[in-house]
Amino acid sequence: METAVNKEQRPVDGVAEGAAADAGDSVPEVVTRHGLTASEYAKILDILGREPNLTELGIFSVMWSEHCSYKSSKKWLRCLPTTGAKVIHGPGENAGAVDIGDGQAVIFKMESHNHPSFIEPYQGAATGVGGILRDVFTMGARPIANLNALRFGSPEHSKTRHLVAGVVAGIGGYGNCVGVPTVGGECTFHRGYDGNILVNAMTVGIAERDRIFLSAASGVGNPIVYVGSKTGRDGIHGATMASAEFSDDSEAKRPTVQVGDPFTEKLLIEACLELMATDAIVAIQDMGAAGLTSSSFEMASKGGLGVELDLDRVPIREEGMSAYEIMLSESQERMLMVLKPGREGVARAVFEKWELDFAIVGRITDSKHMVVRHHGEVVVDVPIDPLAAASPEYDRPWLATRRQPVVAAETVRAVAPIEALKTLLACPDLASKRWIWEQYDHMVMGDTIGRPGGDAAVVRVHGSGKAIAMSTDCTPRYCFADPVEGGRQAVVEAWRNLVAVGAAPLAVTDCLNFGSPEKPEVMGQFAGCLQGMADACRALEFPVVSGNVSFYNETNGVSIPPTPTIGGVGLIEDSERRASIALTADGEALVLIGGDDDDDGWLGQSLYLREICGREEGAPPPVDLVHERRTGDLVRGLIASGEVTACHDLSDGGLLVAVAEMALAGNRGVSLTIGRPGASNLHARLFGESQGRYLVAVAPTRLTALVQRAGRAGVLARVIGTTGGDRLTVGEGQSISLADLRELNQAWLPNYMADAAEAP
Amino acid sequence: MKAAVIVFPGSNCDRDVAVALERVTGFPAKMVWHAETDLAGFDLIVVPGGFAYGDYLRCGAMAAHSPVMREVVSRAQAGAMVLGICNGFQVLTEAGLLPGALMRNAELRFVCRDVTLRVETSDSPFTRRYGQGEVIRIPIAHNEGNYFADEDTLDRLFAEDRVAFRYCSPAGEADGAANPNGSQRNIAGILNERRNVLGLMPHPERMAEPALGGTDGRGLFESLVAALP
Amino acid sequence: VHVTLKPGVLDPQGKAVQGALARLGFTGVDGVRQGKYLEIELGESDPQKAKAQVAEMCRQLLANTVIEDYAIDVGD
Amino acid sequence: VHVTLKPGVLDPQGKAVQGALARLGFTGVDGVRQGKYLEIELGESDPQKAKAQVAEMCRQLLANTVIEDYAIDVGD
Ligand SMILES: Nc1ncnc2c1ncn2[C@@H]1O[C@H](COP(=O)(O)OP(=O)(O)O)[C@@H](O)[C@H]1O
Ligand SMILES: [Mg+2]
Repeated sequence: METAVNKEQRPVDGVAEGAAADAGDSVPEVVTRHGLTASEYAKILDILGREPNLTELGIFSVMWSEHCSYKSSKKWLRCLPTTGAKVIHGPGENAGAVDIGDGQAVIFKMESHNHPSFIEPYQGAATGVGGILRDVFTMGARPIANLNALRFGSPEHSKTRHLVAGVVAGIGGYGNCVGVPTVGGECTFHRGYDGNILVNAMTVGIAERDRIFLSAASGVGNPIVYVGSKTGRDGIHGATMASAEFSDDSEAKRPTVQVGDPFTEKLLIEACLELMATDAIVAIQDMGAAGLTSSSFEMASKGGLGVELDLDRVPIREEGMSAYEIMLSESQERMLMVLKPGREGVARAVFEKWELDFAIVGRITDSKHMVVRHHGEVVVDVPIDPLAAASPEYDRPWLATRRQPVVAAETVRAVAPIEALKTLLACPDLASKRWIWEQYDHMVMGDTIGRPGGDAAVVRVHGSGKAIAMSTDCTPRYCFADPVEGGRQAVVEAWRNLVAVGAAPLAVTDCLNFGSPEKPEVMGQFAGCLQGMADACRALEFPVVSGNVSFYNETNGVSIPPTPTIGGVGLIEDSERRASIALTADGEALVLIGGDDDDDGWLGQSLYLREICGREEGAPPPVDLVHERRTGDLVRGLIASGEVTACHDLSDGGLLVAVAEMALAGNRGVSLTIGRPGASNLHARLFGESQGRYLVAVAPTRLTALVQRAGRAGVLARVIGTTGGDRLTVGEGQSISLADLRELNQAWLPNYMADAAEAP
Repeated sequence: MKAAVIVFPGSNCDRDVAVALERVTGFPAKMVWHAETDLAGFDLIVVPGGFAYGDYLRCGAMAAHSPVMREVVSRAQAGAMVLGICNGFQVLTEAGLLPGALMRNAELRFVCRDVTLRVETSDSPFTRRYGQGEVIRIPIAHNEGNYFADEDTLDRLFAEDRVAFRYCSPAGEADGAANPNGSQRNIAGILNERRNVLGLMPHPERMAEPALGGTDGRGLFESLVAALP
Repeated sequence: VHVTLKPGVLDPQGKAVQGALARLGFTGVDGVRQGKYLEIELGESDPQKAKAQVAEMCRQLLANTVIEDYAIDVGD
Repeated sequence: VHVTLKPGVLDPQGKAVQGALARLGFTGVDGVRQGKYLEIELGESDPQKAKAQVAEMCRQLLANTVIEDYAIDVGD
């Protein structure tokens, strides 16, 4: 995949491109069909000094597609903080790399496969997992975990079941087979995704710090080697498809669907890591979107060199493939490498052992041109730097989202707490996602110590006492109501989930899913979310080290809710010192850390408001970054010093939902001491979604010390209940058994999916 | 104890089982690539979990025809212990070392979770450290764990005390509700006639240290240490 | 009913089977494609109608028409 | 090559397909059995020999004769 921010790329004038601007110019139809505008075509003529041939046109088209060029997003991506003391490689490489001590680095990235998954859910999701795995092991990391953030349409929509079944089976089918545990993610439903689901896949890997592999080629004359699967006519123009808006005739685009081969991917991982242990590789790049074109182009461009390819040597799966097809094929499970001279034999032996194709397909030159031969003729000759430098960049017009009024608790209907809780725990967004994660092998590799179902997943760094914590988060309804607050909140929620298991948050990857950047409202959402993310990342020293932008998530002109998914990664120095959400003992105090008495009950945009009152409105809860950090640092300290026996952050559904989740996870009841009848705005205090709060369980003997420690840190700590029994009790006489709650929480998704009609 | 772990293209629990073996028994295992044909000297051969050859065609089918499997069969005939876990169990049935076949889960979904098992016999080198009838908790992770054999074979397996583990409720009932995959008579693991070959779908190597959620899998490896020189 | 991958769609299983046959010493295998084969018993006695019914089943469920083709034979 | 489950062997996939068809409103489906269908391209031009070769492939790899039957058609 391409890079998020390429600082080398000189911004071109900020002309907004669009139908209006181009209407007057006439360009050949083939140019329009390649998604290029008249001004972009003029640049091509300028660069080449002649008309491009079809293959060259295809190359420009994919390289300048939104997907590869980030032409609409670059300007805004620049505002994200991307550096930090521990950052080894930020955006611009295949994945981000962060130091975790002991000479090791954690390498991770998230990527979308939204459009392909909507068209063919199983293969779309599966190849999404395959692609993100390659981004990570290309850098020399052994993948240790996968996560997936899924957004489906309304459960009532006729396609939703089929999409859930296919996507989950596809993610499992691929991840299980390659033997990388799928340890976490999220899955929510909203009609805003009815015609355009989101499938965001994240991979985390571990590498030796001094053995990280990059894609910049060097060494004129060095051989370029192709390894992996053969090239077929898969996904030709997937990169431009991924950047084109959906419409009802997208059925016609179907032939571009690719089929994943996880078995080959597994072999490719092992073979690449085996070869990486030698000194044969100069540079390596996976063939992702735009296949051979972008991988070879990128290697040469980053190395400031040229490249020569001979397509007659490319392993081909189908007869009669044209140069155009070979250059643009998106067949999966392929890699391109530059080897040191004379090391071809070593490399060939490794790949032959793993029964993978291996072919020397070209060499590095000093021509600064990409020259491609096919059947003995030069079929492509494009200068590399001008193509990269002229890569379009747009300062698209944007319109700030109008703020919504704050919803006062008094105006929101109060429902008996237990009744409301029952509705919430069984609603699609809060219902247990066990049905999903049980289809994922989340334990393979033998290091998963924090399984799905908690705040962040925790996987040990193999053979060490350290562990990596991971979480994906975003609350699209907040982003829709207020992109800036929503952008902040997505980052702080990921940060909180890491803190809640006892990890020191390190850095984030993101996957920015939005509608069409050609619409000012959508650009406004994008700009707002990025500003919010940037604020939060800066305040929390939580830099963005990799990511991906997915625009044009719309159907028939309607955009999805803005969804900047954040993938947070943290480090646990001592894997014994961590926390889980499960209550572990009776008679402990449940303490609410953070927040304040005035600010507990933020109901605007809450799930309570939506699920109980049917209202999707109001300003989302504001994020106080200073308070957030202070509270999180306190909680992390409490976990590290073994002060607390369980911890959970508060998010969707608020306080009572979090209490219930802790009780269910530990199979241990709780009696709340807040919630006496007559308490004012009890519904707001129990279900409000004010930010910056955690629940911890603490032994009675340690309670005083904990409250004092919180006081010293300037953070409020309030006892809200005690653990014990097998019921959840709110005030007198209002209670429910854990067994009933569990049934409500567990049953929704399996029951929903039981009606699926799927061909096995 | 000299243990070998066979590695096929697509195996992915090879490292996990080697780690557990060494952690529990103190003996390191040797990883053996499927193209090798000499297993002389090993008294325990483990066919690990994973997706050998992608589980394409039928799980375990292509691996069962690897060169190394001929050697595994002959070592088994010579009395060496052979342990097939998950995909390894599928390979052993395909290779004819164990009767029956593993079909698609009844629910047609991959399932990864802890299950409870009843130790049906402690009279084997793999299970002697468990109590007869003991209920243990071990994870499963498979798409094709639905054990099938014809009625005669099933009767024989029970008559000869060759059913090693059955899926059961936490209270020890081997009933339909406790059956995660549709296996006939809740069978989770079986022995060969000579009792030196065990195939099971659950992953004992994933429950061999407290940090992973439990230690109920250790008994299997401890039994082997006790049984082997 | 035969459900097969459309020409040009990658068939990882077929590819792997081909490799396995070669390893077993079968020479001269130029290609393997794997598909599904379904036998459906219908109450419907009119072959025409039965075929139409099954075609509808294929479109809705049995075949993934994004990547697969299907062919129907009506027996007795 | 058609590889089908032996009569008497439970077919979870066929059963699930049958259930799914019923949920989709197809009535009158009395049974579904799912098998595999393999197309093998051989260099061998003698149909007799080709068939013998494929039968051998079935015995050794393509079918698990504990639970499956196979049938071979030689095309051109
Ligand atoms: N698609 C999924 N894949 C794997 N795990 C999931 C998925 N969706 C949800 N989960 C798991 O379910 C649990 C609850 O998710 P979520 O409600 O998003 O947590 P939080 O509110 O802490 O962010 C988490 O452990 C998460 O990893
Ligand atoms: Mg959380």
